Amino acid sequence: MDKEVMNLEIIESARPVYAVLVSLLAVVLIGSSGKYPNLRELWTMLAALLKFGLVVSMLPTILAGKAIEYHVITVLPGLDIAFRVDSLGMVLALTASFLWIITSIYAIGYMRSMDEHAQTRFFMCFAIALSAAMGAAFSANVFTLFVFYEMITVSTFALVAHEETPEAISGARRYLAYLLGTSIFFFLPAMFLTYNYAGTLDFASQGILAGKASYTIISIIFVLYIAGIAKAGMMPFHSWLPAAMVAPTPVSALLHAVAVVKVGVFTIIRILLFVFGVDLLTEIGLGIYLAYFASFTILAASIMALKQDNLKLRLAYSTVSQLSYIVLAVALLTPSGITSSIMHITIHAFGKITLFFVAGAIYVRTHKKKVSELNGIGRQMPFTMAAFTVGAFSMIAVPPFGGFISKWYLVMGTFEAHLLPILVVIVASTLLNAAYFLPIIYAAFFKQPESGEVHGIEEAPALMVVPILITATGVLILFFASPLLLNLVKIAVASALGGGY
Amino acid sequence: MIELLAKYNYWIVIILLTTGLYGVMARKNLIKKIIGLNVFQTAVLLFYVSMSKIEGGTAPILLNHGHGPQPVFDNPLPQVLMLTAIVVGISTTAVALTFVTRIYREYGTIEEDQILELNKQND
Amino acid sequence: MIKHLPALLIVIPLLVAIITPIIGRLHWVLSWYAVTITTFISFVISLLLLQTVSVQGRISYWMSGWEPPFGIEYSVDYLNAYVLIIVSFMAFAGAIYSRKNIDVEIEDETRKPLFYTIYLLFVTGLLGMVVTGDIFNIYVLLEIASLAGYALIALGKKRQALVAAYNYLVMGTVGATFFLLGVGYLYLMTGTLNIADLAVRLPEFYETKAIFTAFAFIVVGLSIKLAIFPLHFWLPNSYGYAPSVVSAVMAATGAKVAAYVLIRVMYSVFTPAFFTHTPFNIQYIFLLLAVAAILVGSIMALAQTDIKKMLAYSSVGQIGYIVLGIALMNVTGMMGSLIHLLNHALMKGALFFAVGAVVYRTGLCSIENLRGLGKKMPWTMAAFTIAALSMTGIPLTVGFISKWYLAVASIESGMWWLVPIILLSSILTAVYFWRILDNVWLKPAPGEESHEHGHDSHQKPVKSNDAPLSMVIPTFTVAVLCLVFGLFAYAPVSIAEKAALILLK
Amino acid sequence: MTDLAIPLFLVVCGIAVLLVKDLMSSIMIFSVYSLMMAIEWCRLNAVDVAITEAAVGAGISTVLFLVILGRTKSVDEGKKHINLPALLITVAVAAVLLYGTIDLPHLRDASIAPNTHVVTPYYLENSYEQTGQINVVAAILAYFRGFDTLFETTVVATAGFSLIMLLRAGNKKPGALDKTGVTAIYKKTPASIGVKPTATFPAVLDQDKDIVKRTVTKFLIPFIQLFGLYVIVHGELGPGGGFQGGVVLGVSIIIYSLVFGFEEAKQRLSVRTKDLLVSTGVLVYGGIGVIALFLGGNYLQYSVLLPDPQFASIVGIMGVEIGVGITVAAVMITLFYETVRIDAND
Repeated sequence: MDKEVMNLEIIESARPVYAVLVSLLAVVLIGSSGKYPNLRELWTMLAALLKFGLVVSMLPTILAGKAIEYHVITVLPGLDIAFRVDSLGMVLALTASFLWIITSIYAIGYMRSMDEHAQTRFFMCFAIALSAAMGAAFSANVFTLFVFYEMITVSTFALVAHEETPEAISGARRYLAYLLGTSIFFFLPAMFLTYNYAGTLDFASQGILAGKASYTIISIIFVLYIAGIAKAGMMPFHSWLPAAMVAPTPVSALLHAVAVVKVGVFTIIRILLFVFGVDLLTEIGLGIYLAYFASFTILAASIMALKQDNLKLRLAYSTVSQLSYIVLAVALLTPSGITSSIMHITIHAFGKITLFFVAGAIYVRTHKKKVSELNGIGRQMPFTMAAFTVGAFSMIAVPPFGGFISKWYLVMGTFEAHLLPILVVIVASTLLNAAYFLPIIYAAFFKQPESGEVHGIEEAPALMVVPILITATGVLILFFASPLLLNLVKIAVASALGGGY
Repeated sequence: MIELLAKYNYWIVIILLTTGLYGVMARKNLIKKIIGLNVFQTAVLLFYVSMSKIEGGTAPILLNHGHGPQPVFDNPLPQVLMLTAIVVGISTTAVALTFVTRIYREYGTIEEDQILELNKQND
Repeated sequence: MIKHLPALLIVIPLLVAIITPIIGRLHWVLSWYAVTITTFISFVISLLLLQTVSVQGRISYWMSGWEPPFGIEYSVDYLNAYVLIIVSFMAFAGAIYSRKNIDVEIEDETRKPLFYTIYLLFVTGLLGMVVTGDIFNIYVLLEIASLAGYALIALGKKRQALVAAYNYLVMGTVGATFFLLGVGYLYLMTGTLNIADLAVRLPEFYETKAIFTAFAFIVVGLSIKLAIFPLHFWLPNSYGYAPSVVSAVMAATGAKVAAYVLIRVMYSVFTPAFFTHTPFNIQYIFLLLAVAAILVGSIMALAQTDIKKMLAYSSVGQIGYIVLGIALMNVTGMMGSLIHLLNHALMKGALFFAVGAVVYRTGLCSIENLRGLGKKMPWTMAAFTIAALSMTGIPLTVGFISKWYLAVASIESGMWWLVPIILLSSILTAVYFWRILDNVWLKPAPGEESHEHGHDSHQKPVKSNDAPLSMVIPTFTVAVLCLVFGLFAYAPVSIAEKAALILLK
Repeated sequence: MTDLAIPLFLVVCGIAVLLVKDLMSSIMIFSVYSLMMAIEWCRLNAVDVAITEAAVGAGISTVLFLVILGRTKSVDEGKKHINLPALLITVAVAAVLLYGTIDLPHLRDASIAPNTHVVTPYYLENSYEQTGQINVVAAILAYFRGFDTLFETTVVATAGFSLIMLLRAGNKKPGALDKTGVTAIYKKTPASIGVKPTATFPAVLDQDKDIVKRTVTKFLIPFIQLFGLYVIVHGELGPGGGFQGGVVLGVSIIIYSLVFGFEEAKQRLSVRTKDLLVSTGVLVYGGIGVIALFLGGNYLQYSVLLPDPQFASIVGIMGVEIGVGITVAAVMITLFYETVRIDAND
């Protein structure tokens, strides 16, 4: 399908390139001012603000129904590095770049409180990862997307291994083996086959594979893609995510709740909608299989989350399960399903980052990692735990928190797709969500601390608490101001469905 | 039979070549291998030189400074090529024997089996 | 003088090589200067040749002024110019690199000028093989490069180097003699030695058994030089025990030139039409050998504990890729092969350079000993990492480009079964490099295990003690080129495409 | 009858060489083999090749083999059981060769391609006109395919350089080897598998005290050298040339040092000078080519050297033959000097 069909006005602009480059430039500056921590952090903050500003500056154009394109270089005929900003990419870019600002503040507080080593390397890799996330969001074709996808893996690898303890290193090993391994052995061949059959790798609104290959071949490509995008955390390639929890909490928060995993599901959405196309997938019926597959991950991961005593691990399994919501939603291939899927990228990001921030704050203040140790912590850290409650409720999808919106659309999607078994899955998993979050909240506020230690209010440093409150507020705003986000998402859905929505 | 005789030198070349090749591969003494290599190479030289000969031809040296009628000459080009090949051959042999000397100095033997044995002990 | 470039390309290094031992008597460093400058000049000439070819097409230079086929012709088209650039550039990088490297690998001062002489003779031979248009001249130049190569390998510090050099000499001479024998058959049937003339006169004899025999011997002879599986036995020990700079330059240039000659013979002396006349399907034999080489090379590389030997076995596998592209007999495949000539030269060059730097600092090259080197030699190890990633075929590195083309070509030829094999070998490559990278970056240096892990050990960071700049710069440059040509692949690809089109016209 | 007998004898020698257990006998048989080969080539009218083979195969290689043998040991200890893989490969090679020979043209046939295709007739017609040579072999060698010969000389020089590099211990102190662990290993290991280093070959180091030998040698050497020079420059007229002449010149020095001892020979021709000569020969050859370049010709195009192209060619060819001769002689001497030097160092 041609771009003309999308009825989008195309604007040539290098702004997406700047949005990617700004943090790469910051990498150089951060690296060269390693001896002056304040200057170094200034660069991070400046880059984060500038990046967000650049992304926002493109928002009006996108909301006006236009797209921004920029061609950087042709590596080989048919393999280009090119950018194309559309509403779907915009959702991810806005979320990631905004949360980078917040996380940067938090990270400064966290790293300094913990007196971490190699902070310069930490902030450098962080900036690279963000660049790559922007690049992925704005990719105009599978190849560019793949390149940035790999770039994220490699740059975050160093962050996961940050502590350099044997545990961190073995976690990092598994991280790399899963992410790099699957992408090379499945994603890359899938891309190769796509190129071979479709003759192009450019995303197009109704996909590029329709009519180009037999159903068998398309199914094979489909399976390769799904297996290759391990960042989406689908079972059986999910275990890198819990393993990555050895990283410092800001990493877990931004990367393993937002940038890395969201790029994973974003890639799946991109590929499903713009490489295969809704019609083709519906025709072959591949969406349903994926939906059931994702359902399994949702339930299994929720059950595993129940068993975790380590707070970050519990959050990690929760993430695995929530990511599959996004995959499930898009796999329904209905307007509401896709809406839910895209919205959940942002909504889950805010919720989950809040939860991770809280986990980090607790660790900084009390050095406690386990759920079973959190009795009465709500009295010691009331603001923090209030924010935790907000995040948890959003996960469970209780109104008036953001999570309700996306789950609402998901439920509508299942009706549209006439898949009632999926509805059962959603209900069951909501109950499971409640089962692993509510006890924490209950214990934090209503149980007595062990061994009768009594604390006054002892919050984490302000540099950490403020970001927590901001993101928690964000969760609320996303509920009340959901139409704003919805406007953007609708454009994406429209382009995916060929304007029929 | 005529066919066989007309290609007599080819058969000789083949026999020498294969003999040399077998020697190179099968003999374990480093010097013996080089001798085999020489036999192998000279077989190819013989092949070339054999093709330079023409029935009734004479050595390619012009009469009367190239003026007037000339006899049938043998083909000089293969001979030239083989001059080069011989020189290359002796150079190779010299370098090979240098290696053998050094190997003997380092290992105290020029039997391939023993050298392999020694290498194994080292590793 | 532009007219004489093809001659100057060979004559300058030849004469400088001959003078080198004389000027080296004053001080050995002078010979280093001579060789470095000369290889650079050769590199410049190669670039000029490419430029000239792009302006006026194929260049033909008549040695001694005799018109071909009477005299020896030197001819340059896109293919020659492309290979020349690879060879001369890697020789130049190797020359810079060698200055410090041979301090530890060839300690003896009096040997150094001769090392440079022979190094330059080696390069001369290779350049000559690429640029000559006369098949017998190829044989003579092949022997120069080979003899020089044997001597260079024998310089290795361990005594196994001598045995390796000896075995290589024996196999190499058998190979060269096979080549000579094949040329004899060709000459006997056609009466000419000029490649262009042969190409004209051969087709009428395609049906004959003699020509098939000629082809068989030439190809087998070259396969020995190229170390195509199963004729690769000489290679692992030779690369493994030679001085590092020699391994690097040989892996980066020697095998490439052998591959070039194979391509020339198969597609310029013979033509694709010949392969329909052969008694059995040569293409399948090549493909099977290529696949076997790719797999066996990768698997054997996995089994090695010595990093140089591991790289050597990896070369066996990579040569398989080159052969694979040649054997596919379509333009895309040929492009894949030609691009891989450049790419493998860069990758393997960088890897061997990096290993040489490690040997320079630590004196050891077992994989075990690489532990914790990431901190001690960050630049060297960064270069190694880039090249290693490239070997596995990550996008934006050169390794990706060649594998991509080979995969596309396999599908084009209807040989889809080759794609999983390429993929499988990528997996194996990733595994055997992972072992090293894991040691380099993630494991503590030997002797530091006793320290407490985590924060304490970071208070006193390991002092970085990288190799000298004259080694790090070439290493890193070559590694960065792996990235540059991975991103700006268009330049080599367009040359390779033109060359491939000429070959398969 | 010799048509059949000599080749047959070659085969017998070739096989015997590899079967004989005693290396000395093997080398001697090989020497005979080379001589027979030379005779066969002479019979085939390839006189230049025959002379070279006689000088190289029967002469230089035999001496070289013997010297090396003296420095190592003289019995092939390997067991003579049949090596099956080697046999299979050999049979395969033989099969391909036989297959290829089926439709090869008959030998001695004037109508085969090498004789009829333009190349060889061109040489025969133009040899004198263009190059002033009546020996067509010399014309092709030094001029038509002069570039090959330049590299042929380079191959010889490469071998010479390699020898010097690998054999000359240089100023390395004896202890230095031990530090690298190389010599130390050598000293330990041979005994462990029951190998005893045999005695080396000291004879060449000392002067021969026999007055007759000394006088005869002193008298003969100028003649040998003169003959060598003659062979070098005579190539234009008849068989011979730089290579063969160079070998003769080299041999004269070798004989000298065999009789008068290495030390005295070194005083006549120092090692440094000889090293220089290895380079000089190639330089002369390559230099003539460069001069041709500057005079507006192609590389090695001798006809531009002087106003009269034919005479210029004769001069050019003579020049390059001298170059070849110098390098070859120097390398021959190198072979001898360097192998002797190791003995001195041992």
